[in-house]
Amino acid sequence: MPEQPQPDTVAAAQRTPDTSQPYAELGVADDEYARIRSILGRRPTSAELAIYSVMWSEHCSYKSSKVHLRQFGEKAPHSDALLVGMGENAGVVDVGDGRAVTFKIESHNHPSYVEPHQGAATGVGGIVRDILTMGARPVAVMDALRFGPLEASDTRRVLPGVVSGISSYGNCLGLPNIGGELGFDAGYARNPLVNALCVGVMRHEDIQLAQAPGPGNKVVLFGATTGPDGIGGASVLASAAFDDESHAKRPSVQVGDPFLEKLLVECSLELFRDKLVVGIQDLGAAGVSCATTELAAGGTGGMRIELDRVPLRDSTLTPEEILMSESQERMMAVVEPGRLDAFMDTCRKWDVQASVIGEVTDVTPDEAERGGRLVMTWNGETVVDLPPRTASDEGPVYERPYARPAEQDALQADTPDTLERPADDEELRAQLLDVLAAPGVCDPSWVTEQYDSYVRGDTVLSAPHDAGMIRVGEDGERGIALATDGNGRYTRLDPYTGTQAAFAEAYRNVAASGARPLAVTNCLNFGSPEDPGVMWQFAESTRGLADACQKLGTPVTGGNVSFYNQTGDTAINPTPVIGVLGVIDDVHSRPTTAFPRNGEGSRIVLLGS
Amino acid sequence: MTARVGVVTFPGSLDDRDAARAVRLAGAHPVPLWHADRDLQGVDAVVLPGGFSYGDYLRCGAIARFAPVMNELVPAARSGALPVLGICNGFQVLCESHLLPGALTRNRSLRFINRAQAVRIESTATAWTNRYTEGEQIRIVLKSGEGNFVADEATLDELERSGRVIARYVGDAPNGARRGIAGVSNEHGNVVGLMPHPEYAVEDLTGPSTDGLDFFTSLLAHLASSPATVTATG
Amino acid sequence: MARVVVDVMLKPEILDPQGQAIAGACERLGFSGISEVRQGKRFEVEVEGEADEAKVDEVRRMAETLLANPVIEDFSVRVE
Amino acid sequence: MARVVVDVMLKPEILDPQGQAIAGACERLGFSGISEVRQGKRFEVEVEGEADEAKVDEVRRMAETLLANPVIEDFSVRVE
Ligand SMILES: Nc1ncnc2c1ncn2[C@@H]1O[C@H](COP(=O)(O)OP(=O)(O)O)[C@@H](O)[C@H]1O
Repeated sequence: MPEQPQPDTVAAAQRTPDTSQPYAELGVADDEYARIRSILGRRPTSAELAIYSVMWSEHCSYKSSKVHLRQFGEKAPHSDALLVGMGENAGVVDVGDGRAVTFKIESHNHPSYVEPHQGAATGVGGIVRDILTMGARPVAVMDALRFGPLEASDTRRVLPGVVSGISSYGNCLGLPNIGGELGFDAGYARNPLVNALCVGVMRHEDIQLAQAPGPGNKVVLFGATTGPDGIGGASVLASAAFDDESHAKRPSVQVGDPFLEKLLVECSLELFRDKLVVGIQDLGAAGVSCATTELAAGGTGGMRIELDRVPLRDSTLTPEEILMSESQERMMAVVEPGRLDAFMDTCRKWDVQASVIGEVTDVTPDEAERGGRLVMTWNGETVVDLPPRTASDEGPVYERPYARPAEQDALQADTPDTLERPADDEELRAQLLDVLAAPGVCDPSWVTEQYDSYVRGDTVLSAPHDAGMIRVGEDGERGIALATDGNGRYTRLDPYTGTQAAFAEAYRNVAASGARPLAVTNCLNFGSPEDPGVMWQFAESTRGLADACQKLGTPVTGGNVSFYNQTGDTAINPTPVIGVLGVIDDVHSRPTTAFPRNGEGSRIVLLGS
Repeated sequence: MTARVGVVTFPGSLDDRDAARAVRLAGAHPVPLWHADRDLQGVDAVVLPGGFSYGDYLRCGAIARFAPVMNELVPAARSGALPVLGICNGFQVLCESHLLPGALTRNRSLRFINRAQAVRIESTATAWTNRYTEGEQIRIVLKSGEGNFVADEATLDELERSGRVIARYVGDAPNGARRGIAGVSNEHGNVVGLMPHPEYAVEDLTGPSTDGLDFFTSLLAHLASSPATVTATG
Repeated sequence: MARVVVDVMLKPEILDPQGQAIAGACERLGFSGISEVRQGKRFEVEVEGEADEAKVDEVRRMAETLLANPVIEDFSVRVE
Repeated sequence: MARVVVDVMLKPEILDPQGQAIAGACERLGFSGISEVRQGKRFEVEVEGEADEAKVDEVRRMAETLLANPVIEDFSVRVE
C-alpha cells in the first residue's frame, strides 16, 4: 500500500500562504482566485480550491448567462399555476386536483461526444434525479438530439451510441419516452446536442426543497459509492500536492447504473411519503461540493462534514477528488436524528447504501453575515472551512461584452429568393421527395422504436404525434402534454425571432394536442460566451424567449445553459431548445395527428396565415 | 369471492403497476408481493411482471430466479396447482427457473423494440388463454431488448407437438424468435410465459387495443371452473 | 487474493447475432480473412486467499447456477 | 482455421454495475469468499489459415477499432 498522502489542511494553508496553486488549470481566473483568497482571508486549501473551482464554473454558476436569464423572472407573466419558480432544481406548476408537475431539460452534449452511450445515459440519469429531488415521481422523458450529417463517420459512431444510451437507461428506469427531436447539420459534427427532458408529478404538499434547516440534523449520503468518475480535472490538484502516477490519469467518463437509479427513485419516494427527510439534493456535476454547499446555504448556513465517511469505490481517492467526483446515482438528504433509523430501514429495504457523513450546525451572527460556515474534516484534520453561500450563491457574475457579428447582414441578405425554382412538375416532385427523405424529416422510428413509450400505462400520446401526453393520477381524466422544439438555422439567421419561432412551435404542438400551455423550460445550446458574437446571439435569444413568454402568458420555470458548443473556433448554430408544458382536463378529448380512418368527406381547414 | 392475483415486485420491476391495473380491470383483486418475502399470501394466481429485475445485468431474469418469493412460487407452479403468467422479464424469470423450456436472448437486430405487435393465439388450453379462440389475431405491445426465444430443435418440436406454443408473432418475428414463438406454456397449462405485453392493451386510451384483457379474464374463468386449484394454493 | 476466470460462450448451435453483426462490420471495415466471430462473456472473480481446489469448485458451482445458463451456454473455469 | 481470442474488460477505474450486481447475488446465494466480480466480453475470432503475426495484428487492430471501446475498456489478444 502506498502511504496515504498528507492532505492540505487549513492549518497548512495558514502556515504556507505563498504556496502556488494550480488554479488556472482548474479554470479559475486570476481575479476569481484573488476573490477566494479575500473571502477566506488566506489561500484556499486544495480541497477548498476544488469546491470553488466547480461551484464557480460556468456550468454550475451560470456566471456568463445570469444577467440575461434574469429577464425570465423580470418579464414573467403572472401565473396562478406557478408553485415554485426559477432557482430551485426545477420549477413546479399546478395542474389542478391538488396535483403539481415539475419538468426541466438538461444538456449532456460534451460527455455524449466523448462516450456516446454512457454520456447520453448519464444525461437521462441526471435530469431524472433533478425531478426526483423536487419530491415528484418522474413519469416521462423526452430527448432533443442534434447530430452532424448522417453520412459522416462520426455520426455513425455517435448517433447509435446516444440512442442506445437513452434507450437503455430510460427503459431500465421504467420511464416512457413520449417524444423529442432529431436534427442533422454539419455544425453539430463533433459537437452533438443531447438534451434530455424529464417530467414528474406530485401532490402539492409533497414539494421538497434543497435546504438543510435545524442544527443537529444529520447529513446522509445515499446511493452509489464515490469513485474516480469524471474527475480528470482534479488530477492537477492531486499531482500538485504529491507525486503519484495513479492519480495522473483519472477518467473523465461517468458510467451510469440505471438499476441503482431505479432503486434510488423508489427509495426516495418512500422516504418522502413517510416524511423522513427535511431537505434533499441530488449530486450532479459538482457532486459532494455542490450538494453540501447548496444544502448548507439553503438552511442555517452551517454544516460539518467528515469527508472520510464518504463510502468509496476506490480507497485511494483524495479529499479533493471526492469533492469533485461526478459518480452517478447519488443523493444527499438532511434527516432529523429521531427519524434516522426509519430512514436507514427504508434504504435497506431497497438495497440502497446510506451513510451519515455529517450534520447541520448552528452559526454565529458573524458567521451568518459572512455566508455561513461549512467545515469538512479528513481523518480529524480540517481541510475545508468556508462560507458556503460564497460558493453556491455568490459566485462571479460577468457582463460579457456582446456585439452583433458583422456577417449577420450578409447572412440575412442571402434570402431564398435568389435560389433557383424548380423548372417543372417533375423537378418539384423530386425536390419534395428529397425533403421528405431528408434525415431530419423522414420517419424517425429507427430511433423511437428503441424507446419504451408504453411503460407506466399512462401514455396517451407519444411518437409520432406532435406532442407527448401523459395521464396524471391513476385512472384520472386529467393529463399533461409536452413538446420540445428548436431550430438552429432560424436562430442563427435571427436569434430573437428564431427563438420565438421555436417556442411558438412547441406551444402550437401542445395546443394542437388539446392541452392548454402553462409553462416553459429551455436548454440553451450556444458556442463560447467569450466570443462577443455568440454572446449577442445569446442575449437576443433570451430576450426573444422572455418577450414571447410574457406575451403568451407562460412563465419560464427553469432550464439549462450549455456554452462552449464548438469545434475549434467554430460555434454551432445557436440552438435554444424550448419545452412547453400544457394541461388537458380530459385526456379522452385529445385530437390526434392523423386524419381519421373513417373520415371520408370531412373538411380540411388550414388555420393561421 | 373475488379472485386474488399476486403481482411480484422485484428490484427493477417496471410493469408491476400495469399488471395490477389489468388484474383490476379484469375484475380480480391485485395483491402486491415483494421479492424478499417467502410468502405468497394465499393468492389464487401470480403474475411475474416485466422490467429489468436486478438491472438484467447478467442475463435477464438470472438473478431474480433466486429471490425468496420464488422459493415458494416454483414448487406450487411446477405441480400444476398455481397459475403463473410471466410477461417479458417475467417470462425470462420462468425460463431461468426451468419452469418453462428454452431461453430468451438478444433481439436479432441487437436493438430494443417498442411497437404494437400482431400476435396469433395458438393454444387456448391454458389457464391464461381459454377466453380466446384458436388462431385469433390480437394486437398487443412488444417492448423488449431480449425477446428472441431460442431452444434446441428437439425442444421446439416437442413444444409444437404438445400444443404448448401458445402465441406466435404474425409475420416475421421482429426479434428473431425461433419459429415465431411469442409465448409458451408448461405441460399443465398453468404456467405461461409471454414476451409481448397484454397488460398494456387493456384500455383504449393508452394501448393499441384492449385485446390483452382476456389473458386476465381467462384466468378468472379458469379459477371459477376449478375451485380445487384455489384451495390447493391457499 | 487470487483471480478465477469464467468464460461463458453460447453453445455452437445457438445463433449469435452479436457475433454475426461484428463479423459483418469487420468485412465492411476491410478486415479480411475473418471467417467467424462469436461473442461471449468473461467474468473475473476475485476470491479471498488462494485459488485452491475448494475455491475453484465454489466458482464452478457459481458458474453453473448463476453465471451461465446451461440451456444455451457453455462455460469454462480457470485460475489466472 | 485458427482461433484468436480477444478479452475486453472495463478499465479498473470505471464503474462496473454488472459485476457489482453479480457480486451482490453471490453473497445472497451463499457463495462465500468472493471479494469482487467484474464482467467483460470474450470474442472468439476465427481467422482463415494460420494465426501468424500478421493475422494477430489484424485482430488487434479490429479489437482497437471495433471490439473494444478504448475510452472505457482495455483489451488483450491471444491465440488459443
Ligand atoms: N429523439 C427523439 N426522441 C423521441 N421522440 C422523437 C425523437 N425524434 C423525433 N421524435 C418523435 O417523432 C415524431 C416525429 O418527429 P419530427 O419529425 O421531429 O416531428 P415534427 O417535424 O412534426 O416536429 C414526433 O412525435 C417526435 O416527438
